[in-house]
Amino acid sequence: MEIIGIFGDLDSAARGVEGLLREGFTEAQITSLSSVPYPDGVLVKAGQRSWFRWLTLAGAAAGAVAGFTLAAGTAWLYPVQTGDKPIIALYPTGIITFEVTMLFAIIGTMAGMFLEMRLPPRGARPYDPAISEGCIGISVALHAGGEVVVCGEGECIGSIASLTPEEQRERATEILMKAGALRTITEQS
Amino acid sequence: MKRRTFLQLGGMTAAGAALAGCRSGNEKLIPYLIPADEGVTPGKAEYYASSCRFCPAGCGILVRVSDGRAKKVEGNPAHPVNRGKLCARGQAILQELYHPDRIAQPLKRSGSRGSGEFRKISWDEGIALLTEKLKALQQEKTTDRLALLTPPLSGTLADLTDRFMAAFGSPNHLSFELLAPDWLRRATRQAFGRASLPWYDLAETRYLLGFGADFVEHHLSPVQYGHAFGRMRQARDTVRGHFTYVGGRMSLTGASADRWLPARPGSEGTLALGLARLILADSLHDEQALAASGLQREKLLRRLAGYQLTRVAEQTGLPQQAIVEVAREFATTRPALAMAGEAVAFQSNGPEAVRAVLLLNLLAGNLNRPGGVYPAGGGGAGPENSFSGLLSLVAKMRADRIGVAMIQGNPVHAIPPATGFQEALARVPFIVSFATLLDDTALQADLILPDHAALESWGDVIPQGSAREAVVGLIQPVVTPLGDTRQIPDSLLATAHRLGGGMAASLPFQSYREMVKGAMRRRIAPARGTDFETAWTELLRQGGLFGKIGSTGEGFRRATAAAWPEPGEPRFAGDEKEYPLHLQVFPSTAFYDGRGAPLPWLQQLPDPMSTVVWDSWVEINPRTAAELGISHGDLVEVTSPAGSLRAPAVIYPGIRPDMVAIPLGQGQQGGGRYARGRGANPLSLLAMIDEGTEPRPAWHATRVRLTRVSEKGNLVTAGHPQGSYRSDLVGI
Amino acid sequence: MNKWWYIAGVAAAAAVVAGSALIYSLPLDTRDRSPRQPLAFSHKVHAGDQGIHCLYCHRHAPRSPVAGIPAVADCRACHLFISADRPEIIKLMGYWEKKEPIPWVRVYALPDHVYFPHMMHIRAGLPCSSCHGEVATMDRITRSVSLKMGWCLDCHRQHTASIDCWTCHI
Amino acid sequence: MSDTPVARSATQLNDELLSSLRPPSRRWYLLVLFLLAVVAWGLVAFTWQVTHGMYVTGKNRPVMWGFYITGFVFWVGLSHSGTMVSSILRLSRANWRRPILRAAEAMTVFCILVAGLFPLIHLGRNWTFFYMIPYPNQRGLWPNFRSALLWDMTAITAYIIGSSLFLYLGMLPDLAVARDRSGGWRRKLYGLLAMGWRGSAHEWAVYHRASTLMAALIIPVAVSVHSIVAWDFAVTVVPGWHSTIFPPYFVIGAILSGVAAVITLMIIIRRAFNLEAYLTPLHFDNMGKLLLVISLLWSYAYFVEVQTTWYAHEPIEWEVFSFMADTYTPQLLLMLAGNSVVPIAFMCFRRLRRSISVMLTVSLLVNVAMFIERFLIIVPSLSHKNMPFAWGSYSPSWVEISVNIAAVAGFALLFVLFAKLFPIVALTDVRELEVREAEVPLGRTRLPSIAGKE
Amino acid sequence: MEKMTSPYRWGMVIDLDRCTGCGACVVACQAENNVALCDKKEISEGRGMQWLRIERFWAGEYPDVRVRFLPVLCQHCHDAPCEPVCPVYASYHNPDGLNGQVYNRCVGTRYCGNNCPYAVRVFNFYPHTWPQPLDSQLSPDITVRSRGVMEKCTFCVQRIRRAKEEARGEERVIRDGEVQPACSQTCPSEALVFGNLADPRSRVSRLSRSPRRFQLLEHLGTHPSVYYLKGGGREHV
Repeated sequence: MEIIGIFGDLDSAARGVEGLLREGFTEAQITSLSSVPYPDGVLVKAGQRSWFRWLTLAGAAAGAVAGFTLAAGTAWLYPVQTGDKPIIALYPTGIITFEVTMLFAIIGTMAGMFLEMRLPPRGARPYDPAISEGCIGISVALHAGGEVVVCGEGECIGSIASLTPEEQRERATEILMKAGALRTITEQS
Repeated sequence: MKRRTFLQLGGMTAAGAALAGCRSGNEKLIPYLIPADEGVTPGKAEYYASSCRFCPAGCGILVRVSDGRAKKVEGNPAHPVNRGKLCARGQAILQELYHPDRIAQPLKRSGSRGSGEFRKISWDEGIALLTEKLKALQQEKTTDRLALLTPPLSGTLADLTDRFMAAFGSPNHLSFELLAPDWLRRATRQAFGRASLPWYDLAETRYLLGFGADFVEHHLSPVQYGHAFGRMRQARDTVRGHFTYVGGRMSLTGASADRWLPARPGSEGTLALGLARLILADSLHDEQALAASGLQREKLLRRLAGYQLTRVAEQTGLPQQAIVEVAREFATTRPALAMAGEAVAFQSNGPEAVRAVLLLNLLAGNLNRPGGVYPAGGGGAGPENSFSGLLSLVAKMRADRIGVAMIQGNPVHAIPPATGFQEALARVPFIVSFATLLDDTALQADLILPDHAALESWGDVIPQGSAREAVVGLIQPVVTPLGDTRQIPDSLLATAHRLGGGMAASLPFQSYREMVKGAMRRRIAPARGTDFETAWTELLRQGGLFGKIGSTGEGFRRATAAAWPEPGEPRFAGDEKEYPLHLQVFPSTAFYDGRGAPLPWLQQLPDPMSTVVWDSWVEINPRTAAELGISHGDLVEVTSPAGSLRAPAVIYPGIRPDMVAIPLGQGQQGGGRYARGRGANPLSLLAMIDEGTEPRPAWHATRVRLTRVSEKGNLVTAGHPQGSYRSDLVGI
Repeated sequence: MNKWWYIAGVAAAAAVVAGSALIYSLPLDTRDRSPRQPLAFSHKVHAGDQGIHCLYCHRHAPRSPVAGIPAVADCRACHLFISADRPEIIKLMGYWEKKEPIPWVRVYALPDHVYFPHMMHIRAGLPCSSCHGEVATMDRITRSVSLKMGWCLDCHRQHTASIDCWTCHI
Repeated sequence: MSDTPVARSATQLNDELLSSLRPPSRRWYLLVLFLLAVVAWGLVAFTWQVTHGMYVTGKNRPVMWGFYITGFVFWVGLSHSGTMVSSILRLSRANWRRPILRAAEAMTVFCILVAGLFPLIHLGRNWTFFYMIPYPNQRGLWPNFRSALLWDMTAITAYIIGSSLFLYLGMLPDLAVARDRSGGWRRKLYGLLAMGWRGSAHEWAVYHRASTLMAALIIPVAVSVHSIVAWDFAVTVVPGWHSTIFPPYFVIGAILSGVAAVITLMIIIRRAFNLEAYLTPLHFDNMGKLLLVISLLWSYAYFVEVQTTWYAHEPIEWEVFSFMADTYTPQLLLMLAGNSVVPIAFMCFRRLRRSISVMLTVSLLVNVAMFIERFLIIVPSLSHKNMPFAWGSYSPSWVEISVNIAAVAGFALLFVLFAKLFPIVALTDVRELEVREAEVPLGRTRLPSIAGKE
Repeated sequence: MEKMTSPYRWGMVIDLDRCTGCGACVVACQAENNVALCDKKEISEGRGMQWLRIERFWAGEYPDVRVRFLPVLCQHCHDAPCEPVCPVYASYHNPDGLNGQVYNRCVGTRYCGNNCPYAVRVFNFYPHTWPQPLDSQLSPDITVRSRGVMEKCTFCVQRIRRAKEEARGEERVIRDGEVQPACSQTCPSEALVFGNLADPRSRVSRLSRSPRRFQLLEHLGTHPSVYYLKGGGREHV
């Protein structure tokens, strides 16, 4: 269950985030939605570590293999002599290998990026077109709730965790509205 | 156009060709109706030996035949004349056979002469028509009003025509050809006492001194001499034969020379005698050869007193130095050889000049010696001045004393109008042509009895001045005739039989083939009396009768009676002021005297010297061109006392500044789609010069004037005009 | 909504498959593999039942690039006596009377740019059936092989025959 | 909607920058129709060539390549604009790049698409082009990867895909915005392409890393593509072609024409979508500087090329150059003026750099000159190859000219359609800039509200 | 493909001292290889189809003019520049050391034509036809090239193939002089000599060792199979 507060300006949005944190929500639960990127920390702290570049590397590796196989393999399967050049010639093979490597690396990057962004999403997610108009959304991923203490992502949710999602939602809404949210949207579920 | 369709079995591939397109669906597979004869395998080529009759050289050919079609003409390795080699023209006779515009059946003129309107008729009608005309002559007891024009004939055909004319009772058989070597035959007789063409042992000579003898293009026997030239150059380990060429225009032959002496036109004879004098003066001559022929050095020197170096140099326009060098080289290199060619012979002083050149051979003592001059085998006697024959025939025709003219070849195009031949011919009431294409002569004809192509014909040729030993080449059909045509002798036979009486009696042959066979039987009767049929098949297989038969042992010696050569001042038609330039018309490699022009292969063969294709051209020295403001490819007008023509200009460094040259052969009104209306015929420029005693064919004695018309010469050369001067870039 | 997406996807996939099949088989061969012949000549009867050897009729094969098909006269020679009353034979004789050849429909046609010398293949001891199939069992000749270059190459590779391009293409 | 300043300006920006997506005007339709007509004419010319044979072109022996390959090299060159400009500037964090990114990247894609057509157009048997594609087939033979043409094919394929993805990547957030502000089929389309982008902090973080990486990846591809095009000539033994400096020389030339093209484009877009506020003289000033630098580089390369030949004076090599200089003097002069003299002379002056009209003239001149340069590289060398007897000459036929013109029209058409369909100005980038430059009071001064790194 | 396992390396020696430039070889080649007939326009556009040309060079000024003839045909380079540039292997190297051209494979990039320093490759710019019955002359052994493909001298490979077939039948190798291309077969002065360079005793091998030998554009390192023998200079006896 997710709740989004739509803010008209940066400051109120920031206030909202602080409110939430004070209440006991964790950074991990909170993220900002905006149509322009804000440097990390202006609103929330997104994790610095990202893994999709490994896919670039994987793509490159695959491409290298594919490219080499294409060039060298073809020449080897159809060994037609031309102009005293070796059947599997170094430079041409290298060139083809390079091109295909780069191609696959690029594709890998794109794929990796979307994977890490978890796009396209499964099912509809709460959203507000106003965000495109410069509004800022603060989204809280509510916790299943019910327990006394829940730990994850290094830090622990305190008392909030014991509340039911419904109560959590009310708290969050309250905080966000108090911070100056224009409105809040809740995932219909 | 598919090639595999030709591989389809047997004759009916046309159907296959039509069906087999890239369009889908299965093509047809047409079998023979009856199986092919033994030995013939569909899809495998056979070779048939025959002879080339394109020019008098009479090379032996092998024709590659596949599925009933002639595919390729190659030289016959067994043939002593060309030894398996063949010239460009010989290769191209295939296109004579398969020419798209060939006359497929007899034609009778339906329009006015020259209109080209004819009506197809049957052979019966054709022969009937001819016989009727001839009968008329017989009834009027004016059989001498029949004229027969042919190129020089040899072998059985000559025999047949002689009998025909004799039996009919007409003396008017003219065998004339622009390039016929009559002049040489005569000069040889006068100089060396034997009525025979000379045979030069080029291969073995070490120094060749050519006076306008263009043996690479056409002189006597191009292939035979081309082959010999190659051997003269490089066949011997240590010796490389040297070649000096004398002539105002560097011909294709001259291009292969080591030294070029651009002597003023008409001065070649003087040069020859000048050389002779130098040789004798330094007594570098062959003494006993001189003695043997009953001459003394002093006498000769006295006779040659008029030819001091200074005068010769002045007349020929050559540097003295060069003359002296050549004289020394010629005399000190043994064996050395001097050849005279058309460029010399067709001057006003031609005959004397030629004899003067032959005299050099005598001084060099190379008569009947290896690397020297021998009498050519076979050939034997022949016309020595058919030109005068031509003129007298023209006179007769003018006087309406010719009623029927039967013409082989294309004289209307290949005889200079200045002789008056064309308009005289126009007065002849009935003209029969045997042309295979609607050539200029056929266009004038009233009746056309189309000849076979060479590759469809029977016959035999005795090569003229092509070999030392006598050779009889056989011509046999290699494919079934394409159209409803007949070869000339068969037409004549048919006519004779139809005329009946004495004619039929004198020519009692069913077919020309039978006649040829009979002649061959007589020839080899002394050799082997055994079973002739097998011998005959053998002869057909090898392409003729080769070997020493008929070649006599006796060689040349000086004819004591011979008049001493005194080449006087050359005379030229046209005033030097008005017509400052000498004109030389030359037979190009491709067209010979014009009979090559209808064949596309020869049309698009770049002329080796000018690299021009599909056209005729005017060769001009760069300096002259610059003076007249003419540049490469401009359209120029050449005017002579006799006429004028227009052709594109070719800047030609290898020609005297006071000369221009134009190739023969183009400028035909007929001759099929490839020749028609292409280029210009330089013969129309030639003027006659009356040389008191007797007429001589002085084709190089005309002066001309040159004017630039426009830059639109539409000249096409295979070679890049500037690139042709950049041999440095390819390092040769 | 989603349904349509699936349909589109399937269609696209099908198109891709079809397309690749197409380009795989390029250039297309539209020739009829078993055309109806002007005469219902049966190889089964001649080569099969009668056991006549191929080269008896296609007699140029050992010597020439083309195997050759018998001339009408050849057919006639035998059938003057053998089952001269059959309708097809009468048709055959009809051709002979009209002096026109039989317009057989070509089954094994190689493109124009391929040189196939029968003699070389016979010299190599290849049975006719390896290219022409079990002719002896066919009433009407049916082409049983693709005659595509790949097919030729495979066989040449197997028999270590030359796979120089110019062996077949000039 | 709230009344905070950021929000308002954001909406304004959206309205202005997405103005190009508004329903097309009659003038737009007329333009498209005109372009379609030209393209159609090109198709007619091409069909004529296919049905008649290569003789309808001006080619011959020895000049077997002509205007088609000239066009090919030229367009490949142009295609360097986007990638180079956008990625170089992206990596160098030049903020003024932002408004032109999209146009440049789109241009890349369309140029390379157009370029890719030429090698196929110039085939003697276009219908057998599939012989050149490596795929399982019944012929039992695959193409020859030792041929530079196969390198071309691979490289161009890679570049087409790469640059398209690059373009798409750049558009992703804008697509989201477009999605949120549009309805009907457009909404569907943008929604599909935006992939449910919400602009969460996480998405942004990943997105930035990805863009930077892509920029880094696409540059070597671009360089390799034009190097390979250069190798088409450099690996031969044709005098005037066989030169080691060709790849860098070509790449520089490519960037030169690319930059010029981007400038032209900027001017056009500026007028077309009246973005005067976002494409300010400052931008042209910067582009001018870039142009100056590249033009200097090009002049250097050309000088090296010619002077080495002149000094070595290898006969045939020099023959080619002198032939070129003699026969194509006006073209040569125009080429030198357009690629070297004029850009260098003009781009030195700030005032000229900031004058739109000057920039337009210069940029157009550069590209004309660049086309000539390609021509002068290809044709004279072939005309005067090693065998002087077989020298020749070449002049393009109406078919070749038509096809080349149609290529220009085709490119323009693609671009016009793209501009109507997608945000042609990099919306988000511009707005990001606005946000960063929004200032806050601090004591007696004002500071950028956000001092973080990009 | 078997790389150079063949007992043959076909080559030619052209003796420029023998060559008279008569043009017999040109016509012979055209007749043998179904080379198209080109009208004047075609040739004027530089689109003539002849596989073998005789280059004529003028040198010097009147009266010291010299003409040099240079028959140029495909040099069948061992290290042929035309081969590797072909994207589809239409131009390739054959085991006998011949420079092959496969017409039906050719897509017509004309890259080989550009990269042939000898400019001996001709391209079918025009669709060529032979008016009947001229087409009867077409040889069934060679493809009639369609428009849009490159073609060139093959050393009359159809003849070589025929000779090979015969030799194979008799289990022997081809004898020296047994097979000749049309050009050298017809050359009156025997300036063109063809044979097997792999056989050191063949005539062509012996000639190719002559001190007069040189190769065309040797500096390009194409290693042609055609050797030229220097023509006689102006030297006198």
